[in-house]
Amino acid sequence: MSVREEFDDWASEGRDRGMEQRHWHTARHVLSRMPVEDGETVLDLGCGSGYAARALRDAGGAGRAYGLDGSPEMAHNAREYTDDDSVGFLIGDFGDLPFADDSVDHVFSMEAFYYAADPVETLREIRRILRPGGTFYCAVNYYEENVHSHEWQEFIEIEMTRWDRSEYRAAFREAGLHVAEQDTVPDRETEIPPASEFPTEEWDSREAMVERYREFGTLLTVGIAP
Amino acid sequence: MSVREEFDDWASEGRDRGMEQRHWHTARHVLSRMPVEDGETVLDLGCGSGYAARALRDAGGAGRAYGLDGSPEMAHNAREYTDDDSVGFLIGDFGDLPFADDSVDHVFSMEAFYYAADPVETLREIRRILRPGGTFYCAVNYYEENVHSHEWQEFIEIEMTRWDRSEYRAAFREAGLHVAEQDTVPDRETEIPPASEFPTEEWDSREAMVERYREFGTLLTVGIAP
Amino acid sequence: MKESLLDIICCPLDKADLELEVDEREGEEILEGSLTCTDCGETYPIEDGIPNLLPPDMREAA
Amino acid sequence: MKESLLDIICCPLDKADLELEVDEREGEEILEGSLTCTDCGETYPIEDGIPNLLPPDMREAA
Ligand SMILES: Nc1ncnc2c1ncn2[C@@H]1O[C@H](CSCC[C@H](N)C(=O)O)[C@@H](O)[C@H]1O
Ligand SMILES: Nc1ncnc2c1ncn2[C@@H]1O[C@H](CSCC[C@H](N)C(=O)O)[C@@H](O)[C@H]1O
Repeated sequence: MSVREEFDDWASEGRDRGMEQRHWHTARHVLSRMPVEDGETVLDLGCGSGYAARALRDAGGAGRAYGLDGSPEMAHNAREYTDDDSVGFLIGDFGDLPFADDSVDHVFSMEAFYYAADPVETLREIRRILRPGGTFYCAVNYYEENVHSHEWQEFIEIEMTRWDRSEYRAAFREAGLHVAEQDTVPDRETEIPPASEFPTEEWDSREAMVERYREFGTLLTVGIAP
Repeated sequence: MSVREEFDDWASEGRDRGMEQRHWHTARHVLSRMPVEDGETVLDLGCGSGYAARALRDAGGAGRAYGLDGSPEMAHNAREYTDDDSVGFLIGDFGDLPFADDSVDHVFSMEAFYYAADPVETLREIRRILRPGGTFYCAVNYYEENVHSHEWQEFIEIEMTRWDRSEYRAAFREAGLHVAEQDTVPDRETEIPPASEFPTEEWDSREAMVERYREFGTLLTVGIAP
Repeated sequence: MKESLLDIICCPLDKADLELEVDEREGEEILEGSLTCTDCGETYPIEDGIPNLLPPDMREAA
Repeated sequence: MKESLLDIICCPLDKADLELEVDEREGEEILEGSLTCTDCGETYPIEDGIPNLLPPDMREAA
């Protein structure tokens, strides 16, 4: 199945908004760390509902914010959710970014990067489009140390890359990005029921659920173009 | 009064350990974000009790960790607190760093940077000693937006620099560092008494105390040498 | 899309500049049209205000 | 201090290499000695295992 087929379905079922809600718990902390200056151009890769572009304009002071997605339905939905003239959406693929060299100040991506068919090539593309000193904020919940995420591959036909923390750092460097930071950002908002309610449909034990959200949370790797 | 006189007194009164305890609440989160690879050389500027060098060796995998302080008593205390052969301490001043060009992989500093007599010159020195791609993690509780910190200058005779968030970013750039991140790291550990116990000796209201610790916390600015 | 997007986008394949052709506008917003690569000549559609810059082999009929 | 520190330290004033003179050692640790700048000739003391690399005008008697 292609990215387009898979995620067009998700978008038409309204899962774009559901993801926004869940991902916002950690994404908002990640976005607030980005050193965006007034007037800068920011790009969200795999934008889904497009919340990051909206947020970077509203709170972050970005001059222009774009979201790129491989699913036309996602991009169309995202466009409906805002009437900010300085927010725009594009259809495109992580493997061949349609942006000129040095044209973007900051790139953000949440729960999308690991769908890239060739993730190191995508990092090279990101490095190419970033201006010197521009940042790439790469946030993923699906990563090796987060054992609770491993089964996600079973539910999706697109091949997902499952790197561990050090593989992320190594791949950034291989693509010519400096690694500025690595962190796990906890989700403190997802409600965790009292122990007596476990097992739930999704979780065997409260400990496992606490580990997934409060401890493993979202893996953030920040790269900088030299 | 000189840095030496002021902080030698602090050290002999045991305030180095007191600061370690309080600062650890946020410093440990800052340290854990640093992308330190096995065998790398890290430096703590204004090391006080030297906890950061110890932590970066223990948890961070640093090959060698050094702490520099302008107060001989601080450096002597710090040396007593560890017997790790790969941790070392030096006496030196922020204005004239005694390190060769490109000799250090990562620099950390907690609650110390703003004592530099010429902070932009110190940033230039940090850029000089960092290898390309090396990071500077600069953490301060004393900064413009943290209104609760403004009065601290009254208690100390050394002139302190009180920049706001954007002044930190601008100064990093002026010194030739790329800005990778800016964040406020909350202190979730300092105990905040119930509302009925306010005013306390230090705090008029519970709201003010919550704002100081849970919201303003520690301002972190991360720079990267190009 | 706005015309200002042209400052930064390019052909996904060879990264050359794109030439805009507008079929329908609504104020500043370009609703329908196309973008043609000034180097390879490949054409990318703009539909419902959104440029489709997928490499041609990944693009299917809408 | 360990001798390995010499790899990275330099004279705070002119950033030239330093030459080590050891007065007292304890295993790998240099407890007392001095560091002399190979360029300007300024000398920096090592006391109780800690090199004092303050610029000379900031250094006072211990
Ligand atoms: N190769 C690729 N190129 C472009 N977009 C892709 C892609 N692979 C996956 N995507 C997009 O990445 C998104 C992942 S879902 C995450 C959406 C959003 N960032 C959020 O946090 O909610 C989907 O919208 C999907 O269409
Ligand atoms: N100009 C300067 N050069 C070197 N050290 C300085 C300095 N100004 C202040 N310091 C040192 O910076 C320290 C500030 S107190 C903070 C100590 C430690 N980082 C902690 O988090 O607890 C003191 O130990 C003081 O001696």
